[in-house]
Amino acid sequence: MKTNQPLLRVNNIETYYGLICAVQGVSMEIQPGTITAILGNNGAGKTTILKTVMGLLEDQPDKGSIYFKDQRIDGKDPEQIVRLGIGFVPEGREIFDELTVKENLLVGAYTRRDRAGIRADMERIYGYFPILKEREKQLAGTLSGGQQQMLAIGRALMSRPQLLLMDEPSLGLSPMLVRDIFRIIRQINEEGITILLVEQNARMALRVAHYGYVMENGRFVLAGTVQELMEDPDVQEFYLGMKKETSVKGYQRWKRKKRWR
Amino acid sequence: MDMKRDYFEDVQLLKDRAQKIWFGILIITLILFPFVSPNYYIYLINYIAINVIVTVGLNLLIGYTGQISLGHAGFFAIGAYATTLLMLKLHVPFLLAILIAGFLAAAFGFLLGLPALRLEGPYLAIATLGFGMAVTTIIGRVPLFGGHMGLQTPPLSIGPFVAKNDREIYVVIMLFTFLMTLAARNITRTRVGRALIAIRDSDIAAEALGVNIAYYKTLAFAISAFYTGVAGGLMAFVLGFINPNIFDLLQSILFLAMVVVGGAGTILGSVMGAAVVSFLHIKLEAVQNIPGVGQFLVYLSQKWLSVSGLPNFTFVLFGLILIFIVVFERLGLYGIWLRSKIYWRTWPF
Amino acid sequence: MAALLKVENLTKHFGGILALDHLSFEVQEGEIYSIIGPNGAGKTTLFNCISGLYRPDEGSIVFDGQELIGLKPHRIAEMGIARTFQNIELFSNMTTMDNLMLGRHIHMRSGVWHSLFLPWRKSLTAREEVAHRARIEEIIDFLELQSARNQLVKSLPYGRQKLVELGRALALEPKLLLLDEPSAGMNTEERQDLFFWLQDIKEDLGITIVMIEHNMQMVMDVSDRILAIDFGKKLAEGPPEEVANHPDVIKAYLGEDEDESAAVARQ
Amino acid sequence: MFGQLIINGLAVGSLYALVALAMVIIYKASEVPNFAQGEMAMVSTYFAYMLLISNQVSWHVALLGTLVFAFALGMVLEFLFVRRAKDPTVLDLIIVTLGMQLVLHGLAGWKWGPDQKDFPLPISDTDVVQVGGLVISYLNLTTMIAALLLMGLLYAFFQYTKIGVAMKATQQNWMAARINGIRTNHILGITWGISSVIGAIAGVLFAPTSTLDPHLMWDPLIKGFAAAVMGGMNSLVGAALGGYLLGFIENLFGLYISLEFKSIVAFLAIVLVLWFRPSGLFSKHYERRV
Repeated sequence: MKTNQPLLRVNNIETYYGLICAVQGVSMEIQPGTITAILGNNGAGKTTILKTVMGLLEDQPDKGSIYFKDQRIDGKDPEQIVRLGIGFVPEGREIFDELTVKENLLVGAYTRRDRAGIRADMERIYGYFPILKEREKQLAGTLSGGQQQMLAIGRALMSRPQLLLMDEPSLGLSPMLVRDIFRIIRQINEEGITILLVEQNARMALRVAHYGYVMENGRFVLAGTVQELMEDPDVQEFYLGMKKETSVKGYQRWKRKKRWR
Repeated sequence: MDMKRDYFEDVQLLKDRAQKIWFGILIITLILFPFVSPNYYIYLINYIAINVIVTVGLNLLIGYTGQISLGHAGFFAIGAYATTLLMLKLHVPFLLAILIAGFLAAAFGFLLGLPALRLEGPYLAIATLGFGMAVTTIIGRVPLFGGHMGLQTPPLSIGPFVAKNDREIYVVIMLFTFLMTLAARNITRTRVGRALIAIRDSDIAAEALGVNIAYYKTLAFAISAFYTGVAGGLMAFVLGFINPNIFDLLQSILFLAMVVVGGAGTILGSVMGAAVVSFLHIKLEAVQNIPGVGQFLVYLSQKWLSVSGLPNFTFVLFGLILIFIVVFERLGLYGIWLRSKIYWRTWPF
Repeated sequence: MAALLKVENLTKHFGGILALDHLSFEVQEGEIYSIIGPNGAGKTTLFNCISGLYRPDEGSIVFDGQELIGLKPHRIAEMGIARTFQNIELFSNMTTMDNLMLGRHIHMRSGVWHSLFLPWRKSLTAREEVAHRARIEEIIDFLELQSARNQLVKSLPYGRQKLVELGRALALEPKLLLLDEPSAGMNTEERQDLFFWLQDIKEDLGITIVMIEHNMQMVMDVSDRILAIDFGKKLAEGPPEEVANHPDVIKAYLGEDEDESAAVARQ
Repeated sequence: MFGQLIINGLAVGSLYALVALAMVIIYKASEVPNFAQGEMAMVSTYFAYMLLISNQVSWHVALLGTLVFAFALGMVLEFLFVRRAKDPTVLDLIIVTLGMQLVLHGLAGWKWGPDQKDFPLPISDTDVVQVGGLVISYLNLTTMIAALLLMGLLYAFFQYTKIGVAMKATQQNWMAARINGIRTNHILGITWGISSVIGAIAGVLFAPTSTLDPHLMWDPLIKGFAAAVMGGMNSLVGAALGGYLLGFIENLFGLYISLEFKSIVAFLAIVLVLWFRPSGLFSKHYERRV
């Protein structure tokens, strides 16, 4: 493991939704050039971390700090954060339904002024996803789920980010499409973009990632290289679906304890 | 806090001794008021009491059920005209006339509630606004309603009792206000009231629990129209005459302001909101006579604006109050009252 | 045992997307029936069709011998189907008590006219209010919600809110309880409590439960049978062990090792 | 007769369409039903009046000054009031805009008094052009052309300018616009500015046929709102079509049924349209997901 200067450093952040503490003291470091995956169940707080980093939650994080390349970014607006070089592929695509595919990509390049560069990047994205080229003039809302996901990724790439945050890119896609998307994710990474990925599909995520964090109830409970995580018995049982005896005994002990109370 | 021994204590109107004492003081004050107060203040309190009825009714719709109406001046007009015409043309006795007027307004409320079932938010606001404007247009153009000249109200009489002045009208109005406010409070604390709030907070969950949304939404419209109609009927006697201009869009906005200033979704707030807004409305008609502020405003008018337009200061103030409430204190006066209550509770005695 | 709920050929489109694709299954009286599947597989859409919020394009839903399609949601609730929601749909500005009292709505009769006489102890409204409050106290005791009784639900922690929602559904005294991700957002302790409550609801109260759940451990431990769906279609149905080991389920939901399967195919 | 009816309908419909467009632009961007739209236009019209009468400037300059004033007014109102409401509900937004309506109404009445004024636009309301038996006044002709011109400009703006596309993006998905670097707050301010300008043009074109007083825009406001609602509140094309449709229906009603009650047509139209299509004629209806 190289001890590079981390690209993104999250220090002990706490994020609240109203009174609910969705992220409770999370720290992590993202090394440049890597793919990092955050795994966990629905409602564990994975998405909240990404939204907090992106500045999408008003007045959050409540505590802690976030640094991107030595610049403190917590408290900044998402508009500013994009300009610093962080791209975001939100959960559920969130494309502009009533803009064409091309317009969607152009909005992605909103922060840029270099026309030639924009055109070149657009071609590069059409290279990743040839189907988008075919549908260039079509309204994005008429695309299928998988195509919309591709468009969301492409749009985020148009701002030339150094770090790409991806929230559940495989959500609601067929296994074949999931495989395609992850192939592209790896390709994007190999071309030099650092990726932070949030996934429920643990197998797929661990296949492409270098590092992983496992999240439960707003906290990281495990962290390490993918190799380490794959070997962890809890990860195997809960996230990779390998069968193990369920701990009925534990429940019964609980029941006794409860009755006794 | 004393211990509860019975679930009935949960549903009682007055929960502890302090509340009972305050309630008693309120009733005695209201009874004694006409004996000690000058005429002008009785007029003022009549005006306020009628607005309390409207605000309570409108709050059932806006605050409790979460439906918006910008057309309640329409129901107000229906109530006023129906009462007056029933008494003038058909010689219906007052009590019957005002009840019929109330139910007529409720019927219109029900009708307006039907399209409202399918509308929400801005669509509903604009439909009700259109309703209010349509009512005044029709009233202004039909000869039976006296056109733009309006109608003279007949004397208010219940059997042998004839209310000749504000002091005697006060008795009638106060009885109506008291009973209708109490009734609204009872409604909000039972099955019906809970269903209304449920529709406001989450209509989907309410439906899934067996609340018939269509029924309760139209019901809320009808009840609130009934309240407003009755209030309109009473207002005809306070004013002595009625014409379409009384019931314009600004009147509807004023009603909304009373609900908002008092606090959406509380009966006590409705009373406070109606009182404060009505009081300001009357007082500000002669804003130049208020010491200090009045002189300053006159100076301001001479320097920058115009003296003849000074009465418009009321609108500016009300507008700012509305915005202020949304930005700083959504619960209005009721919210402020709640906070000060908590403050006093912890105040060291 | 008779089938309490019988879903046949249920189909629902949203625009061009097929959310439910000729789905059929039966739920027996007295069982806990879990539905699993990836996000967006159509689980919540299924619930919304059963509880009448959506009108399916095709198919039938028979509950207790009666067709549900075409009925308004409040009629379906009156027939004895209660539900909870994925993203808690509580009446947030009411107390726990009032929320639960709403669960009794269909069991009460008093309307506007009766309400006017609330202050009289003998009035229908007052008698009803008192009687149903007593009933609610039993539910509060059952779910150990005493401390939340008079608090506004929006001030309760997430896990407690989920319980209030469960309690509100129970207050309806339903025959069938639809739970949409009951354990989502709960911590381990709350989840284990929930496990016992679900069993008590089934065994002591005799209520049939259909449940959407993501936590596989919960599903495996508590369910009598499991239905796995993906893209609105049935993948597998049966006892927990069987479904969990079904190859299609592993592929679509638990996540499949692509290279392994490719290797298997090559052999 | 029928041809004349269409002409008259188009003329008055152009006005409604303008108000409706102003309304829809704001509604699309932020779901604010702007009840202050009419008073914003009224105040701008008064501003034009002031320039023309008190300051004696030529009407070209007055018009230009008015447009600048209107743009600033829109941006200032958005910045001072609308933006202040945190996590507003629909009711909150309605109350804020009603509050602004009261403030503007009051200020205009305070400044210029309640008496009615004649608005001296140098385009005649009485001189007419005759084309094949059809009659149209210069003012109506100007209104129609101005409406078409503005629609064209708006179309071009949204289609070809970067800020126009950013505005469309903001309208469609607030969050997604932000994560692509669009400063949505600025966009919103500009939106209010543009909307206010369109309203001001409607006000200036309407004032000569009416009389200038603080109630000037009440009727056009509700008509414009009705047109917008008929069109679906979030479709610019719908708003324009709704405006023309309403103008036409109104004239039809006035001719064949009753001239006296012409002004309640708007209300009936809203109720009828919404009864059959709760989200308007030209808009998709979305089901709330749980």
